[in-house]
Amino acid sequence: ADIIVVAHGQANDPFWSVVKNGVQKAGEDTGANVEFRSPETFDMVQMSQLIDAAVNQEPDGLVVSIPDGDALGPSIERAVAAGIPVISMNSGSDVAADLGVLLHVGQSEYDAGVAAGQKLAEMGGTKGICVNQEVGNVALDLRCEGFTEGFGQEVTVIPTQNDPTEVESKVRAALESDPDVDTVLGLGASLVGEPAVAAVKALGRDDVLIASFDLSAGFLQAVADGDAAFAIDQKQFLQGYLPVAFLALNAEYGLMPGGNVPSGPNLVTQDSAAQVIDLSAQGIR
Amino acid sequence: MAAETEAHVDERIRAESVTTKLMKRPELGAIGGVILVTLFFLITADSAMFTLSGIMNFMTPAAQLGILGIAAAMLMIGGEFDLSIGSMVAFAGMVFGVFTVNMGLPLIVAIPLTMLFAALIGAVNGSIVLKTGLPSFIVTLAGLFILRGAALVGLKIFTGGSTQLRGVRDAVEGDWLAPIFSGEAFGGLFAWLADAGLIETFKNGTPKVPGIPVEILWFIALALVATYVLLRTPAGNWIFATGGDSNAATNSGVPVRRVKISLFMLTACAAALVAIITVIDAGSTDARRGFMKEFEAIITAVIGGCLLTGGYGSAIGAFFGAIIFGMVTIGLTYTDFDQDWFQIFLGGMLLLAVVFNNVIRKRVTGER
Amino acid sequence: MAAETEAHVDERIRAESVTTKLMKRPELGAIGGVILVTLFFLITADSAMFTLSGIMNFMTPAAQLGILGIAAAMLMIGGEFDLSIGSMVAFAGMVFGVFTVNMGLPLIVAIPLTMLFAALIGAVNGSIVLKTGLPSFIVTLAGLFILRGAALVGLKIFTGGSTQLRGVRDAVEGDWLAPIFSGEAFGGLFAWLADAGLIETFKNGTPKVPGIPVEILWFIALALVATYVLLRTPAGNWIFATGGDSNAATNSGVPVRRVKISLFMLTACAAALVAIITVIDAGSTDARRGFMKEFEAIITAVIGGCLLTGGYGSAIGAFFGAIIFGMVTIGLTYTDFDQDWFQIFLGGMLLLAVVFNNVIRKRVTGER
Amino acid sequence: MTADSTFHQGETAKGAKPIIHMEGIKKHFGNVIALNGVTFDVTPGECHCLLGDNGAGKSTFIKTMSGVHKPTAGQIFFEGKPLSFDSPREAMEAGIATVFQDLAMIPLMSVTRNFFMGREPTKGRGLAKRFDIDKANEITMEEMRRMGINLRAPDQAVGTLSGGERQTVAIARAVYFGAKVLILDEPTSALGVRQTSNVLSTIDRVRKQGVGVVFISHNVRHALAVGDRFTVLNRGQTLGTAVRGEIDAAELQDLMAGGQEMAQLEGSLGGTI
Amino acid sequence: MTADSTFHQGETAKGAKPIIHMEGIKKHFGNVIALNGVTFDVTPGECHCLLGDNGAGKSTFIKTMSGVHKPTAGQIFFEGKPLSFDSPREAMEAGIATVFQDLAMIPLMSVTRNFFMGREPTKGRGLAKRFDIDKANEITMEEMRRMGINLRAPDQAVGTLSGGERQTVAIARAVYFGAKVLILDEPTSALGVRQTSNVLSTIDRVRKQGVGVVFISHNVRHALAVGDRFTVLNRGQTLGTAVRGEIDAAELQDLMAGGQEMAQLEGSLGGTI
Ligand SMILES: Nc1ncnc2c1ncn2[C@@H]1O[C@H](COP(=O)(O)OP(=O)(O)OP(=O)(O)O)[C@@H](O)[C@H]1O
Ligand SMILES: Nc1ncnc2c1ncn2[C@@H]1O[C@H](COP(=O)(O)OP(=O)(O)OP(=O)(O)O)[C@@H](O)[C@H]1O
Ligand SMILES: [Mg+2]
Ligand SMILES: [Mg+2]
Repeated sequence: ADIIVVAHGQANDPFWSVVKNGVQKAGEDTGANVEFRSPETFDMVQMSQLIDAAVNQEPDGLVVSIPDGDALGPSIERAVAAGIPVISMNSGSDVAADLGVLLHVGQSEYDAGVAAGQKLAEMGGTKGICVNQEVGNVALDLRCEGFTEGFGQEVTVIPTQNDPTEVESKVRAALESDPDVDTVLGLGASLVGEPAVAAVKALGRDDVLIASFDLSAGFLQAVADGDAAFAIDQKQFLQGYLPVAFLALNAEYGLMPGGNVPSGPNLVTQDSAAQVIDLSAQGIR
Repeated sequence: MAAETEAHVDERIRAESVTTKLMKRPELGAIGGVILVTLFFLITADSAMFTLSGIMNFMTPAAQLGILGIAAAMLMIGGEFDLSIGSMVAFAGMVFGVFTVNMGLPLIVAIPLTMLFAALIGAVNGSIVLKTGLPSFIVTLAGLFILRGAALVGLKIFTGGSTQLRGVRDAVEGDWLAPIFSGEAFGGLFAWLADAGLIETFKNGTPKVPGIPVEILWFIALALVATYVLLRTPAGNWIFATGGDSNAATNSGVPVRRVKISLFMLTACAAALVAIITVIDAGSTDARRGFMKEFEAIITAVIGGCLLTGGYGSAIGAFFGAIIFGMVTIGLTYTDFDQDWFQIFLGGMLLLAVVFNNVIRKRVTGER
Repeated sequence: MAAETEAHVDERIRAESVTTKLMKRPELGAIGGVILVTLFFLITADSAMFTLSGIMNFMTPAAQLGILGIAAAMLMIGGEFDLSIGSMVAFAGMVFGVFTVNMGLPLIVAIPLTMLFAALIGAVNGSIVLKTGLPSFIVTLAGLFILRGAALVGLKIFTGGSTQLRGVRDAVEGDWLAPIFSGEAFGGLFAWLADAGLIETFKNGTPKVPGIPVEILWFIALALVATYVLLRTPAGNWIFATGGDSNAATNSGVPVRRVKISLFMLTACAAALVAIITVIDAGSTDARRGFMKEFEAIITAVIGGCLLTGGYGSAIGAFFGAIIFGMVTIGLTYTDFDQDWFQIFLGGMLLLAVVFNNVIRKRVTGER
Repeated sequence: MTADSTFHQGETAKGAKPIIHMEGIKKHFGNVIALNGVTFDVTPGECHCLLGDNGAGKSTFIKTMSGVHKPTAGQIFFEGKPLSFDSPREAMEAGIATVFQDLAMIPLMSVTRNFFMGREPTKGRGLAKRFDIDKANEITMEEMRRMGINLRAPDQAVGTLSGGERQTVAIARAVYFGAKVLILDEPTSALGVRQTSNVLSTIDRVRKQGVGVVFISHNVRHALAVGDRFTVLNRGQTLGTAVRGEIDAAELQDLMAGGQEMAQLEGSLGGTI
Repeated sequence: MTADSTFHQGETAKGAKPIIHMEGIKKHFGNVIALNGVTFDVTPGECHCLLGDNGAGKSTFIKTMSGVHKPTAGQIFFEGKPLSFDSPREAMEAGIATVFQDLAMIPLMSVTRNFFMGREPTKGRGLAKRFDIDKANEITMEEMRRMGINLRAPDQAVGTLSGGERQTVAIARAVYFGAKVLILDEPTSALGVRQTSNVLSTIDRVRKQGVGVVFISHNVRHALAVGDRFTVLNRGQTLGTAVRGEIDAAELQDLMAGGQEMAQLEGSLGGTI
């Protein structure tokens, strides 16, 4: 079976490289011929063109992430109209059914943010910052919104660029200029989580709660060592693996589960961190 | 009366073939790259790439990029850069979205207003460059940040906190101007062709390609108009002169200020046009639209033979440059190469295409 | 013998103050912007920004950017661009990580090898530019994509599937060369100052700032060396001449090819240096390191007064340019402004700083 | 410094009304004083030569006359009215055409496009109004031939022309467009003997048509061949103005050298250079 | 075309051994034939003038001599050995210094930096080896003074110099570095009378020191004042070579005009221009 995956994250993004690994593993396991594609940057217009390109090749199944239902809708509907089975993953649970998508595998970004916020509030956080390395990326913005909601206290969004050094300096700046801030939520583990840990260490503060979306071996180590509170894992390997496996089964036997599959959220805390590190280093979690 | 040299055929000039004459034109230099890239994908890519729908598929991003690229090329020929066009796509998209969704204006009002907004900002960019004498690179770089930030702030204000504004498609539905700025043109023709079995259809009988995406028509029209202006009008002569040496141009009576400001307005309006087309098509806009497009536009112009120093280049070159870029970025997804290798291929293909242009032209014209 | 004009004081020259003479130097133009930005933040930002630790905090990213920016400035003065330096940071980081972690080489071998790798790629860039006569913009753009892709592919190969390579800190622990490329220098001095109560300490008595981050020292050293080379050596003269008019320079006997290739090697090595420093500091490297740094480096050089057309600029200017850029990006976090406005402020402050530089210089020197 | 009776400060030729009159022009560049009070005029139908040593300020002066520089001090009268040109375009529209010493040409552009830069002939009207390239090519080739240069093709890039060919393009352009005043800054410096004699006879021709000509040259013989009046600049100031016939080559050459001694050469130059 | 008995094809002066000998040089640019077989040599201590109409190919020819262009066909002998310069730097190192018609200067750089571009004097050794700016400034000011230009400051940008000042910098530089052959492409075109006479006497001086000089000019009188031999190019080909004393100004001028008629001017030019 030929299965094409079109995602909005880049192959060199640590998060998405895990999804891609899941896709490849599923391809190996099921014998399907899989391809993973993504636009150069977070670009909905280009992504819809990539979906069109995939539809033109008439694959036996199509997997897409849907961060913007309006922008990608027509292309997905075209795929559905062309009789291609489509599964959505990662983002888009809210619009998937309307577009004719068979099922969705993933977590709601907003809900995950809420869960993280509640947990951090529970752990004693009173004033937070949400460090967003890609402002305008709707999925990331939703995480911060959810966090604000779940945390229930004052939250400031700190926009940064894709540079760990800059993130570290900005987190330091935010903590120094407002000593009341005691909670840091990062939207990416290696890009924000790890520098945030370094920043807090450099400031010599041990009262700051640090949590981060997604996993990286370095951040998990910090969680294991007690330097960080927890990581929010959505097990994105499954988001790559399951849809491909479902579609391969569908192509061969016409089998398809009857409903959405929630892959997360799942909080990795100090107790569970150690066992995840190795898997993370191999690009599986 | 001065003694005139008699006009006669010059013995110091060798015969020149038609091919040579053609290849000497910068307009045609970039065509070599298009041919090379096409050949490459004919061999390596899935055959779906060169079906009608495949061609429309890579021409659509090429057209969107090309509209920016042609405007950027004209500005570069005029000796300046505009790094703010990518952010302008996001900003103009936000403005247009607010006009249509929040204020409910019909397109006949919303589009000219959006264009006016963009042109104004372009004129401000140009005036600052001329007034301060700073390089346009740094001035429009500030524009890049400011407009991107303004798009974000604007979206948050008008959506009440989100960075994405939805519902444009519903808002413009049924507007008589919408077909000119969105969707596909010549739908009737394509339906007829499908009925006649001349083009591919889906199983349900509708044609796979419902028409030509309007951006492709805009793209071709802009390339033709820009080429005409550059080569056949006084304004074109002024643009080349301004970019070639703005001092000499001023001294020869070219209205350099007017030329530069008009060009900045042109690039801003091109960005607004792309914003309008993509916003209507997508039905939504967000704060990251047009991200990095300023660089891709410059890349397009340079692939098409524009000099960064100004005074040389062509619109048709940028046209082919956009097609090369579009074909390479979309085309690689039709091949079996692993996505990890995507950037390596992209870089390699771009370099190859440009080197090939160059080699061909030098071989044919005997330059150097 | 030719009749010599007698040497005498010229009546056609007015007296010039020392300030005027100083401000005429491009090296000092950018200092006005630094002062302006400092004043702005002294007023608006939290006082923590200008404590010792606050200064180190914004100087660290400024230094990393500045190392690239100074190299980019020298290349720009020489008339070329290198868009591949950002990707080179990722690529060199990957190479360095593989040398230290996978192959277990000591730093004394790993660092020169990494530099060699980078220099080789820089030389290849330069040779392609010279050989094909294509603009360096397009050649190094290909490099941007290729190196970024190569970093990704390399990381996946050497880590067995992940895009992050870890364990560098453990691998270099105890290496005698490590303190030169990572951590803080003058730790003893700072500890002594803390003991003496001259600098802030934590409750446990250790100084808040354990020393000067080494990248700041590298940054300052590079600025000094680059300025010396540009202004006081024959090579500096060649760089200015090459960028000013490479034809005239060749005709006057300047080894233009050698100059350009050396400069490309320099930028690549500067990127490798940043890669080594950040990789040791972070203990890991990933495929997105150095993203967009090529543009920031060019921005830095342009803020510092380099002309995009080449032949004019200074290393000290790029030094101040990097400080301005670093201060503005980090500084806004210290203020109370709504962070959504970040990009608007960044753009506005950059423009202001550069315009201010210009106004001051014109006012003082009476230019135009 | 030779100051003999034939030299008067800023005297107007035979009382005719000047087209352009410059009064006490000063120009500073930063701390450099390039012009320090120069008075000059040109009347219709005369050729007024502006002479002087290198760096005397001749080019700076004619640049203020043609709208490139704004004078630091001093006044410009055009046809009797005080006026200040804001740009070269305005000066051009008033009927002043200039051949600058650096020629003001764009190397990458073709001869025709340079020739008509800023004043393109058009055909058609409304939206179809366009640059009439055929006519422009024809005029260019024709005007160049009149100057003694037979171009290979009108679309050759100016950057690949020889020094003299390039200078001829600039002269032919200025002559073609020079309506009231024609300013020539060392127009014959790169020209061959044939082209030089063409330019000198062209000056003579346009002068007879009532155009006022300002002619800068370092060649005493060229100046004496066509000049009606001679103004000498020295170190940013006027040394004086002489009328044709009242001054001879040797005197003029002494003035142009700024009063300093010249190297002795073998007799073959016969006094003038 | 005047072909009289005093004209011989490519004759060497008095049998002396030429420093540089160019044989049958051809040069094409795309479809343009700039040189079509030119033979030329220069011996130590002579000034060999290269004359000809605009566009005859003089500049192209000396550019092949100084390593800028590679000839399409033909051979170059340097001190008797066949040789081909790969770059101007190689020609320079062999002892050939050139003043190009476009001067080869960087407008944004100072006079001193332009003067020493590519051959900077240094002081110190090893890592401390550096550009000796003070010495360079001193030499520059001194050499410019010798040519009759009193610079305001050695750090003035060349782009702000007057045309003649700039040309003088190029000449002074070439004279300073010209070891065996000095090539001057229209060096006096923008110079004042005083500077011109300085340049002509400088040519005389270096010639007496045994340097071979190649001198291009459109001024018959300048050529006759310093030239030992005169080679005339026409439309890319040699018309012939004459030796000093065997040819007079009027004959030479006719040859330089390429055999075409010249415009008639009033008698004041006295035959030569
Ligand atoms: N932009 C400028 N900045 C500083 N000095 C300048 C500038 N332009 C001209 N000068 C100086 O002003 C003086 C006059 O220059 P100008 O070009 O008018 O001389 P000129 O009489 O035309 O000389 P030439 O015969 O050599 O062309 C020169 O000494 C020159 O160095
Ligand atoms: N790069 C080039 N491409 C095309 N044609 C060229 C090029 N360089 C020179 N030519 C042509 O070759 C011919 C000879 O030019 P060259 O500059 O050698 O003339 P010249 O004898 O020095 O003339 P002048 O006395 O005007 O300086 C000219 O007709 C010119 O147009
Ligand atoms: Mg002058
Ligand atoms: Mg010449």
